[in-house]
Amino acid sequence: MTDNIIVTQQVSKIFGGLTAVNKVDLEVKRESIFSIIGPNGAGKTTLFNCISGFYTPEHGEVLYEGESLRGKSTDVIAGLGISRTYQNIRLFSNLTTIENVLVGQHYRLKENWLDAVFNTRRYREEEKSSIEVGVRWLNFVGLHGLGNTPARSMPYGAQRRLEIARALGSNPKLLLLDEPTAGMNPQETLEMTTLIRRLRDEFGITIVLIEHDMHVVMGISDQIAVLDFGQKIADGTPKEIQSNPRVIEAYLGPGGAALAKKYSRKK
Amino acid sequence: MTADTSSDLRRKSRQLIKLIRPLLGGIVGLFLVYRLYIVLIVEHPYGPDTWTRLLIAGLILGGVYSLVAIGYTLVYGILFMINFAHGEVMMIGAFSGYFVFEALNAIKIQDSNFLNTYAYFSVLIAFIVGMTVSALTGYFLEKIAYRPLRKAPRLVPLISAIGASIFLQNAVELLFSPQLRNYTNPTFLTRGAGWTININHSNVIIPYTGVFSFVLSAVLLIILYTIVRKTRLGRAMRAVALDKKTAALMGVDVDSTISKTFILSGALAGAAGVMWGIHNGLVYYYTGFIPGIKAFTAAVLGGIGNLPGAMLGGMFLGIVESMGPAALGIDFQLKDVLAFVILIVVLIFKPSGLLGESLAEEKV
Amino acid sequence: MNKFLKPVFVLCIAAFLFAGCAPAATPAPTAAATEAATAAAPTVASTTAAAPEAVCASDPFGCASFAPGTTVKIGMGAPMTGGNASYGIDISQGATIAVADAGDVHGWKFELDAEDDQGNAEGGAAVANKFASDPSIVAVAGHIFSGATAAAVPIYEKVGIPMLSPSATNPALTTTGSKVFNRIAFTDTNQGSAAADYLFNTLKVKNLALVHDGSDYGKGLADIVGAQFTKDGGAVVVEQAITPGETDYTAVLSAVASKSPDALFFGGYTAEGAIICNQMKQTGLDKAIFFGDDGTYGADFLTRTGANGEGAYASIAPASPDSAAKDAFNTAYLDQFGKAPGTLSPYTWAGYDAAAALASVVKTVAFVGSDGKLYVPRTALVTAVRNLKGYVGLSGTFTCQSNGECNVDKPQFVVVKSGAWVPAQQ
Amino acid sequence: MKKAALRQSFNTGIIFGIAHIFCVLIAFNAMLGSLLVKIVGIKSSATTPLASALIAYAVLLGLWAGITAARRKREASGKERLQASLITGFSVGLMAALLVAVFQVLLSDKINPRDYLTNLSFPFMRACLFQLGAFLGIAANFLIFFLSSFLGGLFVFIWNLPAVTSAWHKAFSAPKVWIAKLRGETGKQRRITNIIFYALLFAVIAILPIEWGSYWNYVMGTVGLYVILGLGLNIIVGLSGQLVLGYIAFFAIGAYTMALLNAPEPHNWMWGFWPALILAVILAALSGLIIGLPLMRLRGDYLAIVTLGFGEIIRILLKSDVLTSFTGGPRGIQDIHGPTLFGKPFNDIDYMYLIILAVILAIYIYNRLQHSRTGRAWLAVREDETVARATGVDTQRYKLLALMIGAAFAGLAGAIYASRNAFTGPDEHSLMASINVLCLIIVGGMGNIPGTLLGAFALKGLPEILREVENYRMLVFGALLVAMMIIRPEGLIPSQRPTLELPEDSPNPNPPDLAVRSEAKPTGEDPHDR
Repeated sequence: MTDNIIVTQQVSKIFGGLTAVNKVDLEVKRESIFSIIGPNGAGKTTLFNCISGFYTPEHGEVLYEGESLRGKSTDVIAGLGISRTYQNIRLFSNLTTIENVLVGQHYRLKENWLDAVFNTRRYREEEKSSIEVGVRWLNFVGLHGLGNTPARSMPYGAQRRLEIARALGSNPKLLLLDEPTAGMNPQETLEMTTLIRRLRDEFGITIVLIEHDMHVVMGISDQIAVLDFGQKIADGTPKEIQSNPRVIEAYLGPGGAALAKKYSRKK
Repeated sequence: MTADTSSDLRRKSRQLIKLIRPLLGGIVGLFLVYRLYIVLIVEHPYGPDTWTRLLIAGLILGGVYSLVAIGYTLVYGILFMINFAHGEVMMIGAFSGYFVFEALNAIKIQDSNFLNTYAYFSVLIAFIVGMTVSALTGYFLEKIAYRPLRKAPRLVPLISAIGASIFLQNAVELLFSPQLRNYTNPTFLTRGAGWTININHSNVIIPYTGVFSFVLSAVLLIILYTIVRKTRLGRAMRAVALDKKTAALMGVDVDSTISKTFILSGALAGAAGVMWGIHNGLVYYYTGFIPGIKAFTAAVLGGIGNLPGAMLGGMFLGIVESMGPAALGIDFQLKDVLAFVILIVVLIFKPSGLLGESLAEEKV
Repeated sequence: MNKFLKPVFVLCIAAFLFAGCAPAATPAPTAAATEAATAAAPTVASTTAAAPEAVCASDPFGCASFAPGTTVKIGMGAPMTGGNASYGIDISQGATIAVADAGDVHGWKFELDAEDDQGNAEGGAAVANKFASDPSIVAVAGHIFSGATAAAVPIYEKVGIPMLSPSATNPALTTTGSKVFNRIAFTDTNQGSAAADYLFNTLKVKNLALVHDGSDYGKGLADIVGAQFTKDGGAVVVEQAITPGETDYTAVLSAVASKSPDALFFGGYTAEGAIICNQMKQTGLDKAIFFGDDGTYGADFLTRTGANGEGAYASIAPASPDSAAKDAFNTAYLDQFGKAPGTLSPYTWAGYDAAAALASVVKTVAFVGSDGKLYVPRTALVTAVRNLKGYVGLSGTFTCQSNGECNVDKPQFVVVKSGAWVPAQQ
Repeated sequence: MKKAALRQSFNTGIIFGIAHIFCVLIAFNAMLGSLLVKIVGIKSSATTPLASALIAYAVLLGLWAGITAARRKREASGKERLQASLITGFSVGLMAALLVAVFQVLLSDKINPRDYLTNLSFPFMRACLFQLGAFLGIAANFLIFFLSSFLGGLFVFIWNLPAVTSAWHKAFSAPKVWIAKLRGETGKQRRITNIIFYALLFAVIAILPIEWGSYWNYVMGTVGLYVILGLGLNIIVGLSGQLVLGYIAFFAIGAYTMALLNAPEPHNWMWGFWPALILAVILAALSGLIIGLPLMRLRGDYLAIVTLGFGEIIRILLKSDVLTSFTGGPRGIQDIHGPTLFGKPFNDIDYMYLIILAVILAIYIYNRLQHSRTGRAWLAVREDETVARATGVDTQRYKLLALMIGAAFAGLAGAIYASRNAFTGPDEHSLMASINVLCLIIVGGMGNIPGTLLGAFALKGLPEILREVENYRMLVFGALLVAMMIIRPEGLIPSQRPTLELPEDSPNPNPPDLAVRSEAKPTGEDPHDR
């Protein structure tokens, strides 16, 4: 049992000519919050897709709890305890919020269609318990009493939170958040960051998130990796990253370092 | 049972599924090859003359299929809906052509009649009228039955199309009676007549009507292709196909583009209908149904939404239907079975048709 | 919701049992039981009760009774919509004229009730049930397609409505020992074997190609021909089936041609027959004889084939091809429906005959009761139809056998000479 | 009156005029008219339509035109409405007059168009002129349409008088309130009323088959079978979102299993009804599995066409010469022996109850599944397959399951169908049948039970009711289908998700502790466990 929950070794993903992810090594500590940052098109989401099994990388391995995920299909990987959210929200929009969370719990439950038909004890118990769990998760992400509203008819921020609740449904050990605070106002952003922290502190869920909002990233991350043109150009603690010239260059272009210094001195 | 054993089972079942697809495809493929070997090498029951005849029949059929299939593909490419009434549009075209010929045949000129004195001209008229009427049908079909359903769930327009198809069929039946009409061709297109070539001591006839319709369909397909690839309308169509909202923002009039698409596909169906009538010489209210289904199959076979795909699919289907049963030595009654089996096998290995969709929906 | 389904479930089982027992309790024979259960026709029930006539009381199916001013209905189940509509419409039109010609029975007029059965079993059974529960239907001229007929027969059996089908040729129909089903359709067995003999002996055909349209009619005929022909000593070199409704059979014909047969027997109807006859020339079958059946006979074949049709054979029932009655009918049909009979289907005359024959039989059994109503005893009618003898119609002379075959004469063969059907040399 | 509005109402008239011409050319006017006068009690002769009938039809169409024209704009003054109806009436009348004028020409020149337009016999054309001769006939046509359209306008005008509308609203809203009261406010009362409602409903269902005679037993039996089919297809299309066009193939498999096992021809294995029924269901499910396995990768319309192909393959094979010896070929299989009840064979009433039972079973299963983990997994697959897989749903497995269960439903329906008709043949199972079932579920409202019931009745019951309109029924049916889709794209009864009973929200949202999750694990062995 290593203390790294997920490790990527030299992972590369190539679309036609372009190499979206190029020999990326990551080591994510158990129960840590790990941020992946980088300019648009740096291959962050592609990396997520490689981890959660949408893509199989051309080269390299993704090790989860020390064992390779190669050849495992997406749902199995989800079953192993990796769940994720999406950059552009993808809920089951015609289902109610509670149903979304129940689908999230799918893998965890045992009941099959015959149970349902014969209304067995297992069916009744699982329905009851799963609904309880679902409601608690909804409350946890702050969607009190919205259980029976259709997902599509909810405000943007609420949909993001619902997506997280759905992801939590399967009691994940690792949670991949793709831009959780995108398009949120400062207030919502703050709530989201506290939420993420609580996830780690109260349930010991390891969190890997893609984020553009530097305040959020610097605020909550233990570890940060920076991708640029599919390559990892740096990783380390927020401090190291902030002072890493390559990163600043990647973000602000050549000669950005000086600006950054000025900026940090002001702060 | 514990979770991991069950997940083991699931992995096994998944492997099974993974394995079964190529297995099934392989079996069918092997069978086809085996039959081919038996028939062509061992028995070889048919001489070259027969093969030529079969090929000719296949090409002609394929030409018509392609034309109709293009109609499906055009509409599908833009609206992602199966225009089920397309076959009926073709049938209406065939009927208009029939009426034109009847009318011209009735006009007396000295000892002959208009149809035969100005044969080429009358054929031209027939095609113009047929294509116009079909185009109009397509236009109004879209305006009445499909446009109100732009925003509706995907299956709703399909049902509307089915309703329209039933309606059109019965309307034509009630108007013109269920009688089977036979085309009166001008003499230079007499059915059955044609160039004769002698292949191992038996005359193989290449019918004029067949050559005519084949050439015509080829020409029309080329014209259409240039329209879609080169012209402004074509660009608009492709834009709408890719993304209606954006296209509209870019100043493309989506509605009119869609209407024009329907007009185009209708016109093609009309031409196909008239050709069908001239070559096979028989039209009635049910004429459109079978070619419609076949053409739809052809469109999917080639990769629906993909113009060259539709052409290829049409040709392929036509040839399979005419030569396939002979080549595999099975009953001609089973040609449709053969066609569909091949379709299934193709789709097993290339899930989006021979040439693939040109406008695939978003994947991951 | 699902909370309530369970009690409902139980309730329904209870209902089912209760209902299941109900008919079982009544000691009456099945037919009567159904009669009672279907509550068919309060009128029937009332007449059987109220009618003074012993006949109706003794008749297990009772009588159909008609108050003055009502009409005696003859039903017809036919495909009026869908791909085979032309047959249904044509035959029912023929029957309409027949009913009009039939005049009246003791002052009651006849009426044709033609219903759409779409030619399939589902529709056939639907129409049959409709007729069965309509007390004013005394007999059914139909059904048209064998599928619909097969599904309809058992239903008429239960209520004692006699059938006389103009065109359901499926041999199996008369082998199930049905009392009500009869047909004036030309029996495949005789036609087929006769055609085979004619091909072999008279036309001196040695190698025969069989092509049929995959319908029960066409295939049945082709099989019989094939069997008889081989028994005669000829060789069936190739047997192929086509897909009906298409218009290009050159491929299959080319395959047939490669076996170079002397003649091609086609089992099927005019539409496909004409196309095949046309396309034989261009597919290397120009030397082979086209030999059709009674389904391909008719004026329409000539117009469709034109010059290609020369020398094509067909077999018909030995009717006087053009009698005065037939001419009268033809003119009547033409000016009422605007088409020459035989254009929509070859069975126009058969349709007329079926309805007319039934009407004539009804006349023999119907009687006016003391209460001024017209009574038609059903069982009597069933037996009377089965005993039909020497009825001269437009499409033949009909005498029903014990199994319900009413048209078993040897067929007569006709050939196209200079654009007209003429009797072929025997 | 504004020019645009004027043109608009004129065009409305033209459209109705075209509709009118079409109706006349297919002699729909005669049929509809004779129906109308039949209601009044005038019997019309079969051959030539009565003038009265045609007038009735004309008035109806005119009224409709006038009403449509007048109702075009929401906020329009009464005057405008009347004007609109007048103008529309004028243009419709014009078209009608032109048509009959043409008829008059044909009549006077003795030109017979029947070879092409089969309905235009001389007597018919004279009837269209109301037997009034040239001038009067044309004038009459114009006037009837003009006046009746104006009448329609007047009707709308009166309708929109504030007094009338308010009165109507009062009258209309009253029963709603009343029903609401009856259903009761609290959940408990509702439940009770529901129970009573269902009890009544099923009491009626239990009585009806004995009451309404063999014909309606048959028709409603067919409807019932199509309900089962609809539910089955709903599992596939409505829940798991796979478009399957060859669904009737599974029906065919069920029917043929029953037929082959219980008919003297061609095999004379006499298994008896119940074993055959069970085998039919199993075989259908298996065939679903077999066709499904290789095709689970296919999306939307590709699956549609492939399954369509599958359906056609089954049908053609059933009637082909190759299998004739086994399946009876094109002749189909007749004289199928049905089940017996206390030693006597089933009659139509017994079958009706059997079907009712089967329907209730189907509804029950469907309902259980719909609200279970399985059902939710299906819905997830329908909504977004990729995400569903990423949330741990084995999508291929569930798509297959849906296909199998749906196929099993079809097998059940098919077996009962074949046994009830005592006959089945290959042409029963044509493409149109599959399409009918698809229409059924979409017309009714996809993915919900009441919708399916309603749809089945609409699709199978309606044509029987439409028998009145004879040869026009398929025409009317097609038109209705289009109209229905345009008016209610979501189907007659749009389906919405159930409201689950959720435990009360605790004031301080405490996270789910592990204890709850361990409870979720089932205790003891379960035979159904995978």
